Amino acid sequence: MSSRIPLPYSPKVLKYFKNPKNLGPMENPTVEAMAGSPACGDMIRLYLRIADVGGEEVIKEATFESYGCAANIAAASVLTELIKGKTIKEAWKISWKEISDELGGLPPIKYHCSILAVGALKRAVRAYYGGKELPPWLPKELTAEERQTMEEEEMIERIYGRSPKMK
Amino acid sequence: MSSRIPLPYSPKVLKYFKNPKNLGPMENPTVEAMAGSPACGDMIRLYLRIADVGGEEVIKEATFESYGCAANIAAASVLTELIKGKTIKEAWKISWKEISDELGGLPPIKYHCSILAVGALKRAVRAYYGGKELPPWLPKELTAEERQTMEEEEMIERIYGRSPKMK
Amino acid sequence: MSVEGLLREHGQPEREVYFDHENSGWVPPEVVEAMLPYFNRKGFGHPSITNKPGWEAYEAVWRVKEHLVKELNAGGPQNLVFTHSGTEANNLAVLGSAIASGRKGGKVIVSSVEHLSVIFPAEFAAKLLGMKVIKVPVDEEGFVDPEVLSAYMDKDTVLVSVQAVNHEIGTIQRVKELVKVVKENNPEALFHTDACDAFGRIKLDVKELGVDLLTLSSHKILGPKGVGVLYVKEGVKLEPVIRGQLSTQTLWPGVENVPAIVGFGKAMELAFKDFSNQVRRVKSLRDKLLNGLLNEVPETLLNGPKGDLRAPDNVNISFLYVEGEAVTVELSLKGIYASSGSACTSRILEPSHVLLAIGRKHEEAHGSILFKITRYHTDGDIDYALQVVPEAIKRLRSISSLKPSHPKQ
Amino acid sequence: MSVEGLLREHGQPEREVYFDHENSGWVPPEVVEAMLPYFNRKGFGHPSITNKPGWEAYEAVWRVKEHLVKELNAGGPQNLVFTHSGTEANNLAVLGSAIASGRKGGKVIVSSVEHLSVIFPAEFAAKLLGMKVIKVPVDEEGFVDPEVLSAYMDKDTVLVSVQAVNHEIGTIQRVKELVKVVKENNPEALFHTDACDAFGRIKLDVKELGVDLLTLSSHKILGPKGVGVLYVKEGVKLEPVIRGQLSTQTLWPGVENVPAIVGFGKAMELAFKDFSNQVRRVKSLRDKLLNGLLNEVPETLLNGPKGDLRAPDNVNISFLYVEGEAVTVELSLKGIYASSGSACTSRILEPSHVLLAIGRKHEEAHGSILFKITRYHTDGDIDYALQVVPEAIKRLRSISSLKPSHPKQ
Ligand SMILES: Cc1ncc(COP(=O)(O)O)c(C=O)c1O
Ligand SMILES: Cc1ncc(COP(=O)(O)O)c(C=O)c1O
Ligand code: FES
Ligand code: FES
Repeated sequence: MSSRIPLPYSPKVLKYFKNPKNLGPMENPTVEAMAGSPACGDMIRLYLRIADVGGEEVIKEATFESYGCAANIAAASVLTELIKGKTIKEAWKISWKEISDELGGLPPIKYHCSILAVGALKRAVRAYYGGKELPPWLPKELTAEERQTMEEEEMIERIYGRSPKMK
Repeated sequence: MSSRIPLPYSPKVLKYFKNPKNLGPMENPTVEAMAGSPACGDMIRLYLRIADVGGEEVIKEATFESYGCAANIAAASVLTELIKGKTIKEAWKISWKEISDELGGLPPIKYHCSILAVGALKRAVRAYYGGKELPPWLPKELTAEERQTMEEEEMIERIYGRSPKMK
Repeated sequence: MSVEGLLREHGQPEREVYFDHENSGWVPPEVVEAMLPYFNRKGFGHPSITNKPGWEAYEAVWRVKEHLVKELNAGGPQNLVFTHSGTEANNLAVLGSAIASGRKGGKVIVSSVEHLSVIFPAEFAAKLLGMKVIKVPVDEEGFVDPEVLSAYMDKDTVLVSVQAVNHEIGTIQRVKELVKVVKENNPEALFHTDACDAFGRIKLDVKELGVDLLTLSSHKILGPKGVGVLYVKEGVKLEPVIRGQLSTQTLWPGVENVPAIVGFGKAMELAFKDFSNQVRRVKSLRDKLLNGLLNEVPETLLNGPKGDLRAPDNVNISFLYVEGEAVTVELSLKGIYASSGSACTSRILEPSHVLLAIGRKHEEAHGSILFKITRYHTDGDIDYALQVVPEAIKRLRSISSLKPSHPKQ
Repeated sequence: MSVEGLLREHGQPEREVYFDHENSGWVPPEVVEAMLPYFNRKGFGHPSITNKPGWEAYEAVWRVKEHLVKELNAGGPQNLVFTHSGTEANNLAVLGSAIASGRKGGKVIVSSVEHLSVIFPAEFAAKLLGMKVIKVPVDEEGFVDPEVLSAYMDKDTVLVSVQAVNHEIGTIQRVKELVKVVKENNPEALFHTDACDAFGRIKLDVKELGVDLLTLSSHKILGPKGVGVLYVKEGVKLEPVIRGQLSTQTLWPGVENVPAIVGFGKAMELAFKDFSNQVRRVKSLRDKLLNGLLNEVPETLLNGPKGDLRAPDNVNISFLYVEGEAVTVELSLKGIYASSGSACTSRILEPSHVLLAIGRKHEEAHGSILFKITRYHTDGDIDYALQVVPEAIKRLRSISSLKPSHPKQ
């Protein structure tokens, strides 16, 4: 095996891993998005149900599926909890670092597991506005999380000559 | 310290070291000789009392002093025991290997401790015949033990620029 | 970062079965018992010092070497070197022979499924000494083909290193044949075999195999950590790779770890007591676990060969659609301790090079789980694993974004 | 060759006092007690594997590093590397920094009284990398003069290694001053200090000393064999000298020897409990033995400095006209265990390079005996030594062919 990483997870990672919230696919989501961390072949899928509440677009429900490590599952659980009830605009501001902090601080090599979750959220939000006019708070350029998510996806294309899908 | 040698001595080395035979200087020996192992600065001194017994030159007494390791002390003890009562001619034939074997087999790096003892004996014998006509069994050329003894003495002269005597 | 809180959150599983002896493991009480006197009752001296505690230490080290000589048919104790780990013994073999060869443009050939403590020193030799490193491919079960190896051999080859048993997928290489091929091509080339995972599992006779160098590791046979062994055939020239004050050995400096060496000796004694029956029992537990998992869990792949060409203690299965680190954590919560070759467990976020070498795709390596069976495992342990593992895979598949049933896949 | 018969011939002395902790030694029961659970009750996993026994192992290693950080003021656990011996840590420091420097014509400066695990790697770096090695002379008490060191410094100097305390003659170097001189001459040059014989004897604060690299060894503080430590200052670049699979560390591959590391932690705790009183007691026993021997035995020489510049645990005396190996054997028969720097104890049949470096003549080194005092020694132990040693010297002088009284000398 390649050299191991020591993983001094905080107790919270284990807590969320044991009992992840908002699990599973959603029937008729408003929007869904996938992000793959090609560096390790992990994938996360995010489903959002968005509703207009007094003129504001609010995330009423959020669920996820993860094909990733314990930290990735915990990060997705934390993310979906955090965004539920938030407006899209508020949800957009959540950074991978907030997720990591909420998890008691991920080991550096596991940052990307949190980045992946946030990347999926940003994609979902962009998908939501797909075709519509972008709100002023939504930058045209990709955010750091989105760029890293894409970079990782591209990396695996280069390394393995294919996308991180099942054969 | 320089790197150590493991010294798996046989029990006999320890036995002779504890109770060396024929110890100490001799009053008015017939002959005496010294050999120094310059490689480690060790010295051995051998004293012989030789008497004519029915036309044969017999070693009546042999004693030694040693400034060497446990193996050297044991070797000298064994050598002096071996030669006592022997004719000079018989004594001449004793090899360092016989001494080593009698000691249960010395570790290779300690061979020279036995060689030194035999070297001293050969010198004593030559000294005994000094000026006299050499008996036919006594070769003019130096034996292996004598050469090695001399080589070691020369080596320390080269290394330390002096003979292995006290300042 | 302390993981005290993590351990608290983890809690104490009701039943525990340790299957991770590949990476590290517990030591039988008899082994600890054998070590104890050497900490402070006898033999705590330096084996090269001429005093009683030193001679006792010398005697203890010597006895274990004599015992090893018998088990390996190694000629004599002078042909054995103690290091502090299998990793160190492999470094001594690979780097030590590369340096001793004195060759600038030499070639080192290793199989592509070697342990990293063989591959990396070979690459280090390349860097330090300008050598060339060749990684010989293996087939889909992990075997090196003698003809393929032969094709890489030439007069520049300084060393060939092919392990006796693969540590991850249990492939038992045909070392004797490989040695023959190497020596036919170039009698000067040395042959090293890393036998860390072979010792105590299959018979090893260095004379019969014809190897020049052979590595063992104490903790791989349930001995204490802190002892590796390199067998060096008489006449084979090695240079030490680290330097310092020698004790009874000339190829690895420093004082011998006597209590650990004594413990290794005891572990060896236990490993070879009633050897063939032990191995038969372990093999039957292996097959029970292996077949049980393949039957009970859908969508799995066995990694490595089946039957007698597989190490008796090795079970390595890829559970598709789940990630291995998550599986090890899930299993740990239920007291089943195993490891994974998933990319998520690796520093470079790449899956096990062994699994890639046998042609496993990235996503097939992702859910690989390795179990090592020991003679201490019981039928009940395997039953427990056969209950816990399928449940764990089920739960994680229910979380997974990738599954055969997935509507969007 | 087995030495069972030798041990039988030796017999069991009625009283035993062990003074050879320089070379190897016994471990206090509390230390063994602390190790025991880690063999098979907890933390026997691999500290980089995500399962409970692995996390327990991680936790154990982490705690000892945190403890070490406090004792050394080392900044953080990430600045500490565990190896399996002080020898290995010294190799990592010297070879590792030489390789990392990437310099072909670089220079490594060591003192001429360094342990061989510093000198030999420096010479190995010279051989492998074309570096130059300078051995700085010392004065007759073993001190490196900062001005002399300064004269050797230049822009090519990659590394300077001067130990904190000499292992044979107890000289406490002025490391802080030496670091200052080195850094003034060449701020890029790294400073390594081998503190194996300083730790637990004098206060060590890496920040205050200003060193970049510092070596420790577990068995030198009555911990188990099998653990060395290298402190690596933040930002200092080293290359690993042996290669393989990493665990929690990146500079020494292989699984951590967790029970031994835990034992080392316990030994450290004991060593620093009531530190100044312990040291004061040891120092008074040292002076009792040292002065006692110098007074009782005629024709002796003290090797190394006196008083506060000497390590509190070190007694090294040359007994003229006798050979040291014979003395250690004679003492052993009476249950006094010590070692010698005599040529007869060395593989190359040359006396201790340390004794030669301080200007001892061959025949002065020949009868040198080293005693190390620990906090477990009692006044009675010293009294016993003061009775046995003079007798032993007397008997061996009576055998010696070289003595002041000798008629022919
Ligand atoms: C095949 C093989 N070689 C070498 C090693 C390294 O042995 P150690 O852990 O004693 O360094 C291992 C252990 O993981 C192994 O499985
Ligand atoms: C000063 C010094 N450095 C290094 C070492 C080597 O330490 P170890 O015995 O742990 O390899 C020693 C031990 O003899 C020593 O005294
Ligand atoms: S998802 Fe692969 S490391 Fe977390
Ligand atoms: S006399 Fe020096 S080694 Fe024997």
